[in-house]
This record gives sequence, C-alpha cells and structure tokens, in this order.
Amino acid sequence: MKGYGHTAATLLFLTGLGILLIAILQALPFGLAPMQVGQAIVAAAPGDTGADNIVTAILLGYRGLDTLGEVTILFVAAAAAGMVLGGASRGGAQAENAGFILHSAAYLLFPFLLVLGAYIVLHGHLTPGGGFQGGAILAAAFFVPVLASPASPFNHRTAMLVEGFAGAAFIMIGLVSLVGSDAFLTPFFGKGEAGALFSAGSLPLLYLAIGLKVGSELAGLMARVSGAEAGA
Amino acid sequence: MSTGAVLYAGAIGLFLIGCYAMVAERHLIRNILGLVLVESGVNLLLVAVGFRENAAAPILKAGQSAGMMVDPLPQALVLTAIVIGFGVLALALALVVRVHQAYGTLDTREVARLMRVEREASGPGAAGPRAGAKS
Amino acid sequence: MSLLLRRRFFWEEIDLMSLLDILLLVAALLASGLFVLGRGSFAGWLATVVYGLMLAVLAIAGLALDSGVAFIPSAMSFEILGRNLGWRLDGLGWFFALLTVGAAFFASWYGSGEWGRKQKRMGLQHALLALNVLAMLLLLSSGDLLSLFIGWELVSWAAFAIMTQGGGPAVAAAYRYMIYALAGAMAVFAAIMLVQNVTGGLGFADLQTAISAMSTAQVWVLFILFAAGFGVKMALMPFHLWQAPAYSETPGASSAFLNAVSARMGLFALILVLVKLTGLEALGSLAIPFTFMSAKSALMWVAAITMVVPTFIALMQTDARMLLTWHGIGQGGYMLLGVLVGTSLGTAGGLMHVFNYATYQAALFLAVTAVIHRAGTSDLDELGGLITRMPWTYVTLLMGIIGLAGLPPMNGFVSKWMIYKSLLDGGQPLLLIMAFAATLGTILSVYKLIHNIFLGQLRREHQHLKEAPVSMVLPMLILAGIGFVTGFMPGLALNITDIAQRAIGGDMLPHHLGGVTLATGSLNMLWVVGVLIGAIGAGALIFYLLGNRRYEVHQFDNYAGGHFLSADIRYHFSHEFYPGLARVIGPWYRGSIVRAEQGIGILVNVAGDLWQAVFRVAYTPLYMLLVVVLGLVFTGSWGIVP
Amino acid sequence: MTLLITLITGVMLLAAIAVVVLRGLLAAVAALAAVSLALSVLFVLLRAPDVALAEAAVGAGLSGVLLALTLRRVGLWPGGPAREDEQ
Repeated sequence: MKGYGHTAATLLFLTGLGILLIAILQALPFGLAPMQVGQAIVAAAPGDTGADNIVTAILLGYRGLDTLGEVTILFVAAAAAGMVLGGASRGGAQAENAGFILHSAAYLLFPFLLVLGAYIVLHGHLTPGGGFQGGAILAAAFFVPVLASPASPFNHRTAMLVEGFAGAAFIMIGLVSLVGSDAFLTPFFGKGEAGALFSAGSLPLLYLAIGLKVGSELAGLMARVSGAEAGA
Repeated sequence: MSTGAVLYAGAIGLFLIGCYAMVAERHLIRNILGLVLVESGVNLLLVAVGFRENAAAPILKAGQSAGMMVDPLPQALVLTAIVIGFGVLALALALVVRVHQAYGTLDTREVARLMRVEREASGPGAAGPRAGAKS
Repeated sequence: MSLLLRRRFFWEEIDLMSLLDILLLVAALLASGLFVLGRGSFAGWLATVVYGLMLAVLAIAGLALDSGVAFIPSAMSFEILGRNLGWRLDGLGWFFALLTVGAAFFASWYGSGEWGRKQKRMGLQHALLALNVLAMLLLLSSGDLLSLFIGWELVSWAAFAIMTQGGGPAVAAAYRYMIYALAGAMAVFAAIMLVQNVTGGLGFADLQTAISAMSTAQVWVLFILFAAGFGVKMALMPFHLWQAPAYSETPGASSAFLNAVSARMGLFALILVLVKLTGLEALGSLAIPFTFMSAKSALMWVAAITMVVPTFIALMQTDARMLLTWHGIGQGGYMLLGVLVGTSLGTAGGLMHVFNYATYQAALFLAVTAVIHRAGTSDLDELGGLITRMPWTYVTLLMGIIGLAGLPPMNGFVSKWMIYKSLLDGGQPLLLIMAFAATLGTILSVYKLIHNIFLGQLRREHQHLKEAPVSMVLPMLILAGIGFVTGFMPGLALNITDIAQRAIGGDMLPHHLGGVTLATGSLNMLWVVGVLIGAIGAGALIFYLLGNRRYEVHQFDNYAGGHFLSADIRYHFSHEFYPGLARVIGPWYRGSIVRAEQGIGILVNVAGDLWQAVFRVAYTPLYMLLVVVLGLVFTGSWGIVP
Repeated sequence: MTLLITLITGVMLLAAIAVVVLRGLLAAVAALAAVSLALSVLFVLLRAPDVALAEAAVGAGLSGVLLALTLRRVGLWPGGPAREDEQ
C-alpha cells in the first residue's frame, strides 16, 4: 500500500499533462511551418554571410552574441562541475587499464577522430556540422585514450589553456569586427566564393574557436567526472 | 495516422516518460535520465514544428531556391539546446557525485532524511549539508 | 510509398458485395460451430478471435462507407410470395453493428477465462451470444420492411434464449419479456401490413409513398403501431417493466452484452423508420388534435419521461444489477431525445450517447459481475469496503459511473452536453429541465452504487477476497479506457457517428479531435479534461510529496464516538440509502404502471378462462350450431361478394 | 516515409520506456543512448542534419559516456572498479 497513492497521483498528473499537450499540439499543423522569420533568413543569409549552411549563418552571423553566451554557459557549467568535484579525485583514479585490444584501438582511433573533428569544425559553414558537433568529436578524441587507460594522465592545464585562448579568440574576432563596422561580431573578410572552404568571411574562424573551446571543455569536464586527475 | 501525429505523439511520449522518471523515481541518477528524456522530447517537438513538406535541408546547393527549405530557426535553437543540455547534464552529474560523497546514497528520500537529521543535530541556524560532508 | 498508395484505396479492390456476406456468413458459422463445440474455454477464445476478425471486416466496411459508398449490399436475396427480400448494410446499421460486435468481443473475452470455467450453467452461453450477434446483424442490415420484421423476430427469440440460460428467476423474467416482445412484434407486423395494403409493396420506399398517400388517421395509426412496437424493445416508458428484471437476471457476461446493445435495437428501428424514412418534419406536422403538440413532441416527452422515471426507480434498487439496468432504460431516453431534436448537434449527441453508453454500461456490468464472481452477491446491502481487495474493479466501476452520471472526464459528459446544448438551442427548456433532473437522479444513485460496494467498512467474510483474474480485469479496463479516451478525444467517436449520421441524412456536425465548435458555444474536451486531471494530479502529487503525514489504520480498526467497534458491528451505512428521498418519491413511483400491467394480465386471464370455459362446459349441439352458422355465413358471403 | 518515421518513433518510445523500466542503471543509460540515436535518425528524416549530428555526437556519444563514468564513480556500475572504496 505504501507509495500506491503517490504512483496514482503521478499517473493522474501525467495523464492530465499529456491531454493538455495533445490539446495544444492538435491545433498545430504539421509540415506547414509558417516560417515568418525563417523565410526572411533563408532568403537573406547566403547574401549576408556567404555561408551555405543556413543554420551556421544563424548561429554565428545573426545570433553570434547569443552563441557567445552559450559558450559562456558551457564554460560556467564546466567550471562549476570542476569546483564541485575539485580535489576529491580518489574515486576512479586507481582503476586498472582496459584490455589490450581496447587500449590499442583507442590510440589508433585518436588521429582519425582528430581529423574527423577538425573536418567537421572547419566545414561548418558548408556542410552539416560545425564547432559544437566537431568540438564534441574532438573531445571524444582526447578522452577515449583516458577511458582506455584511466591511469594515464589527462593534462587539465593544457586543456584549460586551449580553452582560454579559444574563448579569447572568439571575443577578439568580435572586437576586430568592431573596427570595421559598428556592431560586435559582424562577419568580415568578405564573403568569398560560395562553396569554397575559405568563404563566408570570419565565420569559419569563429567556428574554429568554438570547436577548440568546446572540445577542450568537454574533454576536461569528462575527465573530471571520471576522476582522472593524475596529471593535473 | 499522419506523420505529424506520429511525431507529436513521440515528442509527448518522451516528455511524459521523462516527467514520470523525474517525479516518481527516487534515485537521483534516474531523475537526471528523466531530465534528458524531457529535453529530447522538446527538441524533437521543435524540429517537427519547423518541418515543411517537400522541402530540403537548410543547406544551399547549386540551383536551389530558398523557398524550398525547412525552417532553419528552430534547428539553430535546438542545436544550442542540445549543447547546453549537455552542460546541464554534466553539472547535475557532478552534483550527484558530490551528494554521493557526502551522504553515501543517491536515494532522494534517504538524502532528505539524512539532511534533516544533520540539521537537527547541528541545531537551528547551522549550515545544513556542509556539516557532515566529509564523513 | 506504393504500399501506402494502395492501402488508401484497398477497399475498392475488395468486392463490396462480399463484405456483408462475409460478416453474416462468419456469424452464422460461428453460431453453429459454437453449438457443436459447446462450453469450454476453447469455444470462448475462438469466439473472441472471430469477433475480432468481424470487427476488422466492419472497419473496412466503415472506411468504404466513410468514403461515400451509400450502402454495402448482400448477395443474399429471396423471392417470397412475389416479394423481394434483401439485405444491405448502410451507415446507420454499420454503426450499431460495430457496437454489437464490439460488445460481443469484450463479453466473450470476459467469459472465456476463469469466469466461464467456474460457471455451473455455462452450457450454450457462447453459442447463444453468437446467435444474438447473427440475429442483430440480420436486423441491422435489413433492406426492406419484411427483412426488418424477420430480423426483429429473430432478435427477440435470440434474446429470449440467452436470457433463459441462467435458469431460476431469469426464466420468469424472460417470459415476461417474451410476452412484451411478441405484442410489440405484432404491432410492427400490423404496421407493415398497413403499408402493404396501401402501396402493395414492402420496400423502404413504399413506406414513404404510403405515408404521403395515407389519411392523417391512418398515419397516426401507423405511427402509434411503429412507435409502440419498437418502443417495447427499447423499453420506452409505458412498456418498460420487462427490461430491468430480464436483463439483470441474465448471467454475467451475457448481461453486459444485452445491456450494452440489445435494447438499442429498438432505437435503431425507431431511427430507421421514424427518423430516416418518415422524416422528422412529417412527424412534426402530425398534430395531435385540440393541442399544440405534434407526434414528434409527444414522442420527445415520452423519451423525457423514460429518462426521468426509471432513473429514480433505479435510485430505490438494492441490487447492483437492477440499479444499472434501470439506468439503462433511462439512458435510452437521452438517446431518443437527442435524435428527435433533429439538429445536427442533437442527432450526433444521441448517436454518440449510444456509443458511450455501450462502453460504460458494458464496463459497469463486467465490474459488477467480477464482484459477484468474488463476493457471491450483488446485493448492495451485503457488500462494502471492497476497494482494498479489488482495486482494479473499483477503478473500472468508478470510471463507469462517472460516465453514467455524465461528468467529465468520461465520454458520457460529452454526449450529454451535446444533448443539453441541442435542447437549449432548439428552444426546449422544459425538456432540458427534465434532462437535468434525470442527471441528478443518476448522480445520486451511482454514488449509492460505488459507496455500498467499494467504500466504507469491509465485511468480515470478505476479508480474504482477491482481485478478479486478468482475463476479467483486462476487458473491463479496456472498455473503461475507451470511455476515457473518447471522453477527452470525442472526435474519435464522432468520426464513427458521422457515418451513421450521414446515412440518416440532414446536416452534418462539424467537429474536431477535442469536441465541437458551434456558433453558440463550443466544447473542447482536451482542455476540460487536461486541466481537470492535471490539476487533480498536481494537487495529489503536492499532497504526497510535501504533506504526506497520514496515519493509516486497518479497515477493521475502527471507533466511533469514543467507542471501539468490533468488526461484527456494522456501521457502514448502506440499507435505505436515501431515506428522505425515498419517502418523497416512494409512494409516487411505485404502482400505476405495474398495476396497469397486472390489470391487463388479469383481463387476459379472465378472457382465457372464459374461452376455456366455452370449450369445457358447453355441449355438442352448440358446436354444431356454431359450425352451421359459420358455414352459412361463409358460403353466403362467397356467393354474394363475387 | 510515414512508415519509417512511425517505426523509428516506436523504437524510440520503447527505448524511453526501457529507461524507466530497466532496473540496472547501466542498462538504463544504454537505453538512453538508444533513444538519442533514434532521435538523431528522426532529425535526419526531418531534414535537420546539423541537429542530427549534434544529437548523435553529444546525446548518444558524450552523454552516455558521461553517465556511465558517473555510475562508475558512485559505485553503481556492477563490477566497476570503484566498488571497493564505497563508504
């Protein structure tokens, strides 16, 4: 009998919530997005930024400041996690190495992941992907070896250094654009030829900064949670 | 059953299952799993709302007119949401690890009981969870 | 993609001629096969599967009818006495057929498991259920007045057979039913003969021409004969006495089936003959001499009285099944009233109430049968406190009575709302007040039902009861679930009633998933139910998460007024549940019609005795004289007339 | 396309139910990764390759790893190395 009422109340609540959600969504047509803002952006973005990937154009060209805020939030989350966990690293440090196959595969995988991450970051303005996705893959590249052999050191200092430089670079690019125009983070360098790697002005640079920052941040974050603090 | 109904049902389903995990479960990690499910549901909903029939992905190819694309705006938002969701997850998990270090358990009621015991032991006015953290 | 494209039109590939034939053939085969297989759970499961298949066939037929096919003809047709006899399934019949097969599906499922095994007199239960389904399908797919009458008779006899299965008091009730049914059938037959006299044909079209050709007096006779004949089956007010005992004494799952759909056959025939064929305008222009009323409004008032009086009779019952069957009679009044209002909203509301009523009444009867299965009685004075022993049955009964009482979030609310709204828009405030009065009585009596069975003190002898087995709980929970889902998404049920409404003719009711939007007001059950359930659930969650400081005591651990009560002292208040109300309405409800029935019974008895006396007492010369006189008269008339 | 989406949504919901129902936390985390994977396929079908890539990399990859690491850290990974130093 214990907890019976709680479950019943939960289910009742969730049923009501579900019905309300249905009530909202059944009035929402599917496949007919009105695109009131989207239409304008889709029409203007290639001309404004030179990026083929319109999502990238929105993220960096139109909502660059917002993305800076997002990166900051990620940084704050990582820093907070580090503070919460700081010093208490006895947890998994003495874990033994993974098996031989896993161990060597992890090191074999490293360059490939690195290349893939770099590709995704650098082609963010042309193909699907960008700084965040590529950054996650870069983080995985650096973290997989740590996973394979937890005893191996993870260099938090280097990671923090990269992260700091990348963040500073993002803001620097934004400030540089202040020189030429009157707005922070306005794309510069010219739009270039559509479809080429060096096009879309400063957007690839911004994405590079984001990629490095996100990659180092996520790798550091996971290393902290896993308890690999040995090389700090 | 149209595509939209299926997708909306999927989004609502994820949302509700996540809510259930957050409300009914007593294990902190399960609550966090529920949070991730809720996030996924909302992301799916946003992307589904931005979908257009017979439209292309918002990446320009040669000879494509801009009107035939799905709405890129929700996609940009969802991209942001996914990344920030990961940050939230990491912070939450760090806190979970900390709670485990402090109380040795992740059962919410057990933790609440231990906190109450602590508060009563340290008397009124004393800082609660910090007191016995390093036991 | 090609698969999807094909699927959209796949009923066009199936020969439409065959759909109804498949249905009837399968039903006939099932009925005869079950006679051979007899009892045993295998027969029950087989029947359940076959009903499921029939539902699938009906679904395909529904898609076809929805896409604009007027009706699905049967290849079966006979030539009798120069009259063509045919069958065809139109939207109206399809709607009732769906309910019939659906109810049979759940009843059969319920009866196949533990319940069926434990029955001593199971006998031909499954076979008779299948026979009923077959008879009803024949009635629902009737293509002319003659096949309508044949179906009508078959349904009567099949119902009689299933009622007498249980033996005991059921037999007496079934005889009573049969007398009423035969009288009703004779009335229908007389009406059909009247039509035949005027037009010389028996088709549905002949009825329409007959009405335009007849004099007002003849139309009145026709109307009264049809209304009375069909009204007997759906237990319209003066002819309602048979239904409650007959249906409630039927054993278990079959009574759920009979209650859910059997009486609705009368409604089907009324809608078919009086609304679809005659037309409400014709009824409305058929004025009662020297009054403001027409035949239509007279029938509406009969429906309204049928709605109110049986509901308050139900309030007085002390047996759960009797209480529910009396409500069944009352709910029939709502349906007829809604259909007779004639607006698109009213018709849709009435038809939807048929659907809703079938779901919750079947669920309620299955739940009560589960209680009987475990506790051995359905006497409300002998039960109590079963909520801790049979929680799922309690949930089903709770959802069922919410539907019966017409409260949100269950589907009964939607259809009743639509009927109220159509009465209000149609300028019938008095009928609206009657409907409200009936709803008030319903709420009072269903509270009595759930309180006396599940709440309050658990009796010592029920201490070790267990929940009903899964084979019983699952069907009734699914039925209650259908009631709930169509409660917050009435658009699903309205899609089904649409097909029937299109067959009746008249305006269609525009609706969406959550309800209807009208010029004079709208209803979106998604919001109503969402806010209601969500708020209750959130409140309960807050209660449990924050303030859950209950002190739970055992159901036997009771005290009152400072005195501890031992478990054998009954403090659970169940006997004479509403004493004040009973004192007010008690003398009023009991009597007049029962006495009228008794009077007619006595009259028939006296007449029978007199006739018998003629045979027994009189002597031979009298017979000789009679024969000679009759013979003279016959030959004389033969000689004169030509 | 409707059939495909229905199928994948069904798989996704089943995996989501598994997250709640499965008693082992590691299995629940694996089910969560499966949800993310199905979700990223849905994103591809909805013409959102950017989002799909992010969901696959972050949701299915990093989140799962992070959760698994946390489980090991708090000693809930069955047979995990941190088992012995649980207080």
